[in-house]
Amino acid sequence: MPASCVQLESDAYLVCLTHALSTEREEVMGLLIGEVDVNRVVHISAVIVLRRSDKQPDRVEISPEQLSDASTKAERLAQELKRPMRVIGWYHSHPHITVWPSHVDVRTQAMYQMMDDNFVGLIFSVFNEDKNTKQSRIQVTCFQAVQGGYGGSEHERYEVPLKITPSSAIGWECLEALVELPGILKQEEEEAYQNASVSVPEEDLISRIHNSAVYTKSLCHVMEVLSGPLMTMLENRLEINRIRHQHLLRQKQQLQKRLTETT
Amino acid sequence: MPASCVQLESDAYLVCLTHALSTEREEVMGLLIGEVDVNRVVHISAVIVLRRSDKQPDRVEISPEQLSDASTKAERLAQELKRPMRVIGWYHSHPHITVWPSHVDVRTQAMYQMMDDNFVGLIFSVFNEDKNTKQSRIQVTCFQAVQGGYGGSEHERYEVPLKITPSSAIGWECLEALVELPGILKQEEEEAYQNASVSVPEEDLISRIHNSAVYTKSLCHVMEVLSGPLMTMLENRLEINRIRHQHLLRQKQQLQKRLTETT
Amino acid sequence: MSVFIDGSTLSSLLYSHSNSAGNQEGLLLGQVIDHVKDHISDSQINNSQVQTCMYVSSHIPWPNEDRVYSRGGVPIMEKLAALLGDSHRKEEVVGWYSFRRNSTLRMSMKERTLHKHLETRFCPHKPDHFLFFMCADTVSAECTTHSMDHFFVTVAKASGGVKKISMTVSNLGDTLHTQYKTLANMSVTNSSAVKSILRKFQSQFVSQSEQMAEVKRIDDLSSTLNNDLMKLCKQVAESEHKAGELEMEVEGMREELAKREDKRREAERRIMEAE
Amino acid sequence: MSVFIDGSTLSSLLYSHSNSAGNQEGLLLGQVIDHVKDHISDSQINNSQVQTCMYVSSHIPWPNEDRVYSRGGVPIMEKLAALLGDSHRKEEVVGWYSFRRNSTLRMSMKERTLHKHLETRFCPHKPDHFLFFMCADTVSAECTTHSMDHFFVTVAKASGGVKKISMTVSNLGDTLHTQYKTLANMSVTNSSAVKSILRKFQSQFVSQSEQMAEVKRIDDLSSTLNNDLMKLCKQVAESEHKAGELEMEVEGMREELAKREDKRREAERRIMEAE
Ligand SMILES: [Zn+2]
Repeated sequence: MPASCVQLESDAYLVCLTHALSTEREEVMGLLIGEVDVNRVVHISAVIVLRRSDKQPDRVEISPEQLSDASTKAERLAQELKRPMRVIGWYHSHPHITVWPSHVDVRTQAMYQMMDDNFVGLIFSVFNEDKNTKQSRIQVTCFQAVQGGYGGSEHERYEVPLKITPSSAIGWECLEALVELPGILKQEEEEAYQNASVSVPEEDLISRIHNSAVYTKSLCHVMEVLSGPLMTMLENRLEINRIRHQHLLRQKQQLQKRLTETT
Repeated sequence: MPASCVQLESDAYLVCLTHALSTEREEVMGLLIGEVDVNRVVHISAVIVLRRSDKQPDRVEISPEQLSDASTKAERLAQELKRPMRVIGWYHSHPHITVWPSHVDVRTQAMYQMMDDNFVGLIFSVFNEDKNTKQSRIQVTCFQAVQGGYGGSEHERYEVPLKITPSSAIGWECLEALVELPGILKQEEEEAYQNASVSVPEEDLISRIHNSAVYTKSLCHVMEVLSGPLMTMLENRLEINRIRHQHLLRQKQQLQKRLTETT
Repeated sequence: MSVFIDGSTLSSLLYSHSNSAGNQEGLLLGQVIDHVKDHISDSQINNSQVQTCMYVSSHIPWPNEDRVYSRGGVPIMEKLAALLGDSHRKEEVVGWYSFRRNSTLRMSMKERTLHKHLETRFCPHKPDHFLFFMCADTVSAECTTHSMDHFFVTVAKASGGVKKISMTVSNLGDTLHTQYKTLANMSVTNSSAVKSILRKFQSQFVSQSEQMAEVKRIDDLSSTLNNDLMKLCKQVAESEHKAGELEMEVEGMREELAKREDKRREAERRIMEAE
Repeated sequence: MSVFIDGSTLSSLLYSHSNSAGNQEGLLLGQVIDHVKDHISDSQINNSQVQTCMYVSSHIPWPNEDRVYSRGGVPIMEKLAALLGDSHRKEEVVGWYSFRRNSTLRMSMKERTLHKHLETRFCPHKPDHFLFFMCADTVSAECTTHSMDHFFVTVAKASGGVKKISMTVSNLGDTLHTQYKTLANMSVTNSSAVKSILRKFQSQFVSQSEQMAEVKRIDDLSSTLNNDLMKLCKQVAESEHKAGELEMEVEGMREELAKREDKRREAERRIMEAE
């Protein structure tokens, strides 16, 4: 039985979208953490950003290790929140292309559904600007896979209703996932640097300096494009909350007054 | 009156070719130093490698400053060698394209001939590999410009006979020109780095580190692709000369013996 | 003229809208930089061009319950000042934004009026440089796909003509690690002179633990930045929690008042019936 | 299998030919590296591929006046050993070369014989890895254009089949300086926390003279290398001059001997006539 509906909390949406907008040259991906209620409504409240283990720009695939790590994280979260949390879906980006899942995406989705028939897929279509109208479009769609019509072997896309639900605060798990992004990219760069350096002889100082310059440039890029803006975004979030708190206090006082009057 | 023939000394050919093979992505250029004899034979014996003042991959142009500096160098060389040396031509490369001069090349040549009607042009066609036959071709052609037929305003190419003449040694001026190549590229990189850094605020450490990494990477590249191989080439040249000297000494002894016998 | 915005700034802006029930409006903060691009033309004439770059780095949402402008689109300056007043920001107000749901992407008369007033207040010397970011959120028939269509515009002071501005979302681009050297450098290992020089310079570039010194330095800077991000993250989580709790408290008080109002009305109705 | 050669190495090789009157032959020195490329296929099966790279870094020309092989193409090993004997080189013999003028680019029977013998001597364990570099120098009808056509081949031990090998000339590629940052980093100048961190790290990256420390270090390394190039250049100039003078001296002695021979023949002729 497929999921009847997906409710994506807005702070989880924020994490997915920030990740999707982090690069226009590659598809990025992650896992979705949440619960399923008795009506088969999937509630997504947290995100696990995944590293790209095998860098092929147009392919996304979750390794068994990544799935296992994510399950461990979900279990920890379940204990913390005293709620039955689990890995309930995946998301990935489609930079410069349509929001609709490819055949590979549907096949991948079908595979995950074998383990869990409530498992859902989200696709974020980003970096789509119409050069003529200068109008940009960001889309998100929710899908599952079903058996092809007339008993066909090929799987087909099944669209799932999606609702992005407001929340009163950005949760800790989502904030943590956001600031983990630069760290993930740093790890990827470290691995690439170390893999390359293994085959460079110690005496070849020029190649070692070259590789350290490539590494330095990449980390500067991550700091400039991701760490810095995230810092600014969080500082702005503090400011927004300060204004909001001030505003809410004023409202509380007014409401308090009126409550006193009506007693 | 155009030049009747050009004699390019083989060590000058070595410098031009080394410069032409230094990059397949841009046209490089330089000036030719030499003499003209009474029969209008142009003898080229030295080369001045030029910096690319304005980086446009498919355009080569000598600035007035570069021409002036080159004339000064030619005068110095004339005094050292006690011979009437002057700037007598220019060369440039055609990576991945035909050896024949373009319309722009012919026009440029025509302009130089207004100053000196013995001024000649050399073009080195490099980086031409036939992917099917895996056969490579390096060509050099010599040309001047003449007025178009029937009094036309457009200039036409005039091909000049070219002879690459052996010499008993690689001259100091040519060796010096070779080892100046990495220095020229270093200067270009320094200028690019300084121009970029002027507009980066002091407080923006990340961009400053980024730019220094770009500079570092570029200098490593020059050291790896040019300085290192030139070092190896010169060390090999010492070895070749050692073998040659040893061999010549043996010949001298044999000849000495025979001369003694015939006295 | 171009608009530049970081991916995380844009997603934060779009989240702000997704997280509110109705429409959303607010101010855009950032910087305007005029870049002089020297263009050497074919005729070697120095033809300077000024390129204006609008960097949007933050936003401040307007409270839904307490409007900052009149019904006709005239802003209430003291309310706007209050939003900005306590801020220790280095950023300027470079524009404003409006999110709507299932609505057209056209500027209304009220929005034009509001834009003109805001522009006069925040960008008097360069009226054509004040931005308006318009975004419409539409949902497909079966609610399976959500679309956010958006663009930046400026309004010409004289003609009132609306002009769309090109937008670039700064991002990482290529992260495929193709620039690393993986092979030994033959020209280095062949030349004894080169090897000798490199041995001399080893200690300047390589630390005692055989790690490249610059890699260690950039790692430290990057780690410090990421650690500070984590600290800031905790502060934000606290402030989110505090504001969230206060919001729920206020919501509870509203409900209490509503209940009392209902009871009062019910009581009045009974009295009316009794009379 | 691929051949890699630096631009300066290739031009030195071609110069060697241009500088000799007749045909030119010699040995190629360098290194053979087998790179194991792990290729993860779509079926996730680890399919290791070995890619052989032949680096040509130097050459040793054979003296024209003193052949190092017999008329039938059999090398004289002691002469080859003498060419290599005193060398303190790290490089191996990876092949040999042959330049010809206005001639076909086909391997002669003698060249095949010579190749087989050289291969057996220098590359016994990997016969298919021994290179032959063939280059033909042709001149156009009016002598206005010179062409150097060239390629690398190997010869299969079993079949004797000649196989052409792809050749890459290492070079600088793109030097257009497009990677430098020329604009201020907005996310840095906007965040007070980021600015604070950067101020702390300033001294680790920037020297007291306000120059970037790593730039200073790489400048020093590069300058030292270029200075050593200049020193080596002077040594080579001296050795070129010494060898050049000796060559002219030897040439003078040959001419003297030739003159004496002519005189002797003339004298003999007169005597014959007189008798
Ligand atoms: Zn996809």
